Amino acid sequence: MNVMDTRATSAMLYLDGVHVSFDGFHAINNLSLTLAPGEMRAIIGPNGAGKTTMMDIITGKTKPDEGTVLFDGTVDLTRLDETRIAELGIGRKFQKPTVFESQTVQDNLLLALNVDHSVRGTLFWRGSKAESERIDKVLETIRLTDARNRLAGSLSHGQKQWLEIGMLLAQDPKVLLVDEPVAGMTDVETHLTAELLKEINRNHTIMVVEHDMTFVRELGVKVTCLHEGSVLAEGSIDQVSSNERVVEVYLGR
Amino acid sequence: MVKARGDQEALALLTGLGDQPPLVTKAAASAVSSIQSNLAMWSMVQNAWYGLSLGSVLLLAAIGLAITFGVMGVINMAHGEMVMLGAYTTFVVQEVIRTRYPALFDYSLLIAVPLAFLVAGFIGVLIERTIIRFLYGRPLETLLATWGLSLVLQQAVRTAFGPTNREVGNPSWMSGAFELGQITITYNRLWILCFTLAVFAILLAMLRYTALGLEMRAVTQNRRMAASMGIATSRVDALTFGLGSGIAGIAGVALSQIDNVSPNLGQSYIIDSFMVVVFGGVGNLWGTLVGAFTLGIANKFLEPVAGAVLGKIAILVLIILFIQKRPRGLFALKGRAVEA
Amino acid sequence: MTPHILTRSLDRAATAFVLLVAAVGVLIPLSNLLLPQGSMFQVPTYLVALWGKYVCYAILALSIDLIWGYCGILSLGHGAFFALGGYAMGMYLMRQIGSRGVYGNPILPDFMVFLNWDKLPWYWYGFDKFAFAALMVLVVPGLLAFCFGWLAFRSRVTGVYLSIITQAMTYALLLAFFRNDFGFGGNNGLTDFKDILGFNVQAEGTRAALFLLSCLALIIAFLICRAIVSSKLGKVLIAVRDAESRTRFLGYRVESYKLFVFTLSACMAGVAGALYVPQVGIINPSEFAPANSIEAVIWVAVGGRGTLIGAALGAVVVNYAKTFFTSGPLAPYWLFMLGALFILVTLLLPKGIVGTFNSWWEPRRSTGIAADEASAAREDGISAAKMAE
Amino acid sequence: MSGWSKCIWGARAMLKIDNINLYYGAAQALRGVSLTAEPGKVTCVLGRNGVGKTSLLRAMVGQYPIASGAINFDGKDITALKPYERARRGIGFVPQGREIFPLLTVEENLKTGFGPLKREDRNIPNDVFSLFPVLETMLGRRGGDLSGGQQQQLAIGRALVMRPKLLLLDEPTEGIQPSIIKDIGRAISYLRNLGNIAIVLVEQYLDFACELGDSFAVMDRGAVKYACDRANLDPAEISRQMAL
Repeated sequence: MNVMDTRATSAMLYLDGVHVSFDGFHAINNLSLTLAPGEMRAIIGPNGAGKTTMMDIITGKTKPDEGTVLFDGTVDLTRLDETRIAELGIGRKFQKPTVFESQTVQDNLLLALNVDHSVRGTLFWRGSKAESERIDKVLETIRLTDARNRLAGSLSHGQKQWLEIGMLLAQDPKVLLVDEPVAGMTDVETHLTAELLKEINRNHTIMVVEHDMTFVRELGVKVTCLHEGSVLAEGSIDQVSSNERVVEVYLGR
Repeated sequence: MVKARGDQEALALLTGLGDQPPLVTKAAASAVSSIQSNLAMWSMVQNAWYGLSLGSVLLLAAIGLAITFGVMGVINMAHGEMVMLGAYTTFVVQEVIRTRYPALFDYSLLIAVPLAFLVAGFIGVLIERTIIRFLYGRPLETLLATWGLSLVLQQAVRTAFGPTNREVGNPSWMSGAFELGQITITYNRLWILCFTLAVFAILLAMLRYTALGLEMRAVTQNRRMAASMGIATSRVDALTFGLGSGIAGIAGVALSQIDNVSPNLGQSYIIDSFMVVVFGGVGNLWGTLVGAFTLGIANKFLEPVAGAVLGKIAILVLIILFIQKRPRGLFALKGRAVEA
Repeated sequence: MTPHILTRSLDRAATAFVLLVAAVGVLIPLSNLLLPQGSMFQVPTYLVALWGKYVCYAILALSIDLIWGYCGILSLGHGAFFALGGYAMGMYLMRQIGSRGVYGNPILPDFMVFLNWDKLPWYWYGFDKFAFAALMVLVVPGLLAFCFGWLAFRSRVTGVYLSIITQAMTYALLLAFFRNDFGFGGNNGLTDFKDILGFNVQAEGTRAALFLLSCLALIIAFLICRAIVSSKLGKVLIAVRDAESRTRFLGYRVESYKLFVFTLSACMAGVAGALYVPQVGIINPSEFAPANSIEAVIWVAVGGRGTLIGAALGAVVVNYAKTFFTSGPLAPYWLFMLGALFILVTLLLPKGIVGTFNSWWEPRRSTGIAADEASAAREDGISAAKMAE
Repeated sequence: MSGWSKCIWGARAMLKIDNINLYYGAAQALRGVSLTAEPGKVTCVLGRNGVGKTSLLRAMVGQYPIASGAINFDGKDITALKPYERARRGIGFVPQGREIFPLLTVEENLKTGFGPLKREDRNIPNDVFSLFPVLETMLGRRGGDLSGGQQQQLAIGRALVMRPKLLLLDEPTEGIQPSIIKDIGRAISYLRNLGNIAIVLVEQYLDFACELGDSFAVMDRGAVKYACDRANLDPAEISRQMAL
């Protein structure tokens, strides 16, 4: 077994040589990235660098033209659809908070719980104590206990972001993909979100895309900067933010 | 010698020869087979012609929809009624000419075409301003509202002109037929084919070379940015919808020459039109062209095998299956330009 | 079904609805049969049949609301499932005529004799047995819906595309059933029924029983729908309606959910059709007309999509109006009114009667202004979603 | 006449934004922002991603309705005007991400700016091609097929075709190679030096902004939190304000 293989099999997420193009435009260009189990990784990069497309590929929404995408070292994600990938344990928070607006906060979490998702299972479902305890716990974590019976559509922007993170917690996936969790949040909310993600990271692998450098700095994790569909720089926040090219294309001089 | 005639009669003659010397029988047999392959060839040509003719009718009915549905994304269930209004415009024009200026009868269609465009186009603009503009982005609601509208329009025409078929005459240059080899080509079908292609070409040129065409394309590609370039998007929407409806009106003029002019005229085309646009690929005029002729020809080649109605059913089923495979149609636009 | 589903699904409004339908189902036939003719409270037989028809339409409306209101699937071909159920029942009724037909053939229905058919086509076998026919009432529409849905939902045909192909489906069936050699009576359809289960279909008692049965079927259909929408399955359906892709990313197999409700809904429509046929005495291909299916959708829109009671109510209200206007001097204007109804409901009353009533009533009923806030915020949410890139 | 109409003229006009608030649903994107832009001057709006810079521009062009406050342009209140009416009064917009019409050719993209013009002025100003020669060589190409840098030049050229009195540029250097950034910088200073056009430049790229700007506003969390003009410009202070 060569080095490459061990790297692939020991990784939680392993992307190698991934290409995607839309109508001649290379959205992802020879992208290679590995995420170790239990790691939290911050992804930065200018708009259009391919951050969201990369998440689309990992979650099965977009199929790459070529390249390898492995989960847990063995599962080839390019062959699976969104549902199957979610079942395997990859959860995703979207850039624009996407919650079920016409249902209550509590029901949003209930839908996200990783219990029986079959038609029959949901038809004959009756709430168990364990389930409601888990929902209570998540509600507490995301500070929405008092809002549990409100419609998700009536929450503030920041609360929706948290609810979506809460849904990820309820889903309890092995890997969390979190797209711009603090966009539109106040300073205090941003800080709390960083704390929350660090807390979650204790027993989950996380990939977080964010522009807010203060937030990224606060997370204090390894940073990858994408540019034009491939990795431009990787390392600690200080290494990356002092990289010539990163400064040029992203941080600004 | 008989072989050279090569038609159905000759075939009957040869197969009916009965007891003849072996040589003659053999010659006759070879003649028969050659005539048969000849006939098969001609029947192919005939079917292809029928297919082209049907395709041109489908294209004519669908071309306006390619604008309103394909370009604007409006599900206009009243599209068929715009066609119907065009046909009734032709009827009214002919009535006026018959009673007042009988000598002009041969020009009736030339007069009816611009009038039908204006009538249907005006009603289209009216519909867009009063109903559709409140429903952008809610396709299912648009569908229901325009369906209601189609009922109203049908009933209005029924009230005004009566429920029965109205007589629309063919001008002399639209009547009759000529022979081409073994097949008969009627003038009205030929003219409709030419007319359809002309409408298609004019529409394409209009979209490509006029200022309004440019504005329409800009609005459909990026409405928000188009507004920021000073394009009055709501005016363009109304005119685009009017254009699509006007073209449906023109289609009505042509269809009045081959179909019964009744309040239900539009109903019989609406499903076919949607099928053509969806099959060809939404948002692509060339797709609509290819879709219409493909469906027309496929239909006419299926007909002899399966019968007219079963042929049509088979086509519907095939399209339903096709949409499953390629939900965006034959010539789907791809990539970021479309997703954006 | 386990009782907890039943108890969960019966809130106050639902209980009231069930009791109302039950009361109507009992009282109308009783008044028809027991009170003397001409009495003020006696319901004439023709009205029993008419209201029986409305009840069948209400079941059809429920079936459409289940998929459209709760799962966002707008079927413009649900009339096809209704008609298929009707044909299954019609075939049973034809076989019951026996040798009493015009041509007196004990096996072949009249139209087959007329077309010089010498034996019964294979697909007519078994329809002389009520149990078999009743089974087919469920199986035929269900199977068609299952196959159709399996193809469509798996390849993610959604929105208007799905609506257009469901319409094409019913249109294709319309063309097929018009054909004489298809073996279902062609243009004329199936009619001249005599008996159902040995009772004369024309008899007052039979009509009353059919009415009662229709009400019972409505109640059962309503309870099934209630059970579904108030279970966790119902929450998943609404999730699919509001954010299909998000639901997928949570690990739900969206196509299975759609397929389940679509098939169930088709079976319900089939039952509605089967009850409809003996009460109106005829089934013909025009039931497959796309216009019928679209009209049924507007019943739901008028009553309030996403509210089951609204759907049933909408069917009755619109059809009552139809009967009222088409039988009076206003008959020529009925289509104007129906058309205007389509337009005005979509433009001005998008929530329908019951939906509008609910959103007007609920804030007043619940304490505080939470619901008002919620509905305002929901609208905000929609505009924000539109604006967000 | 044609010589006159084939250049960019603009006309002196001033933009005044007064205490505007903007919400996306429940999220407040702008909190009491005020700003002015004068002809012949470049007003820079600086700040990190997501602080409301783009929302501010979109509020100016009318794409997002503001909840309160007023926008005054050329002496008139335009708060209630639709986006296309604002464009017709002379607001040219170069949006973030360029928003080129992907299926239109370069020439057609430029021509979409003809709408507000009188018939005799419907031509592409020579200045557009002298500022961005690459556009002239690519007139027949589809906008969507151009590289990012070329698209950015096209987006600016397209706005100039309208002969704007006010030019709004949203991060014109984002994701663009340095050589083209220089071209764009030259173009902006050329336009400023015409003296008639007011320019609002939204940027993250501080050096670029400092080089061109006449006045500066730093935004954070939807509000202007620091402002200065060229006379008392201190790049280090702006940088500090941006990073906080």
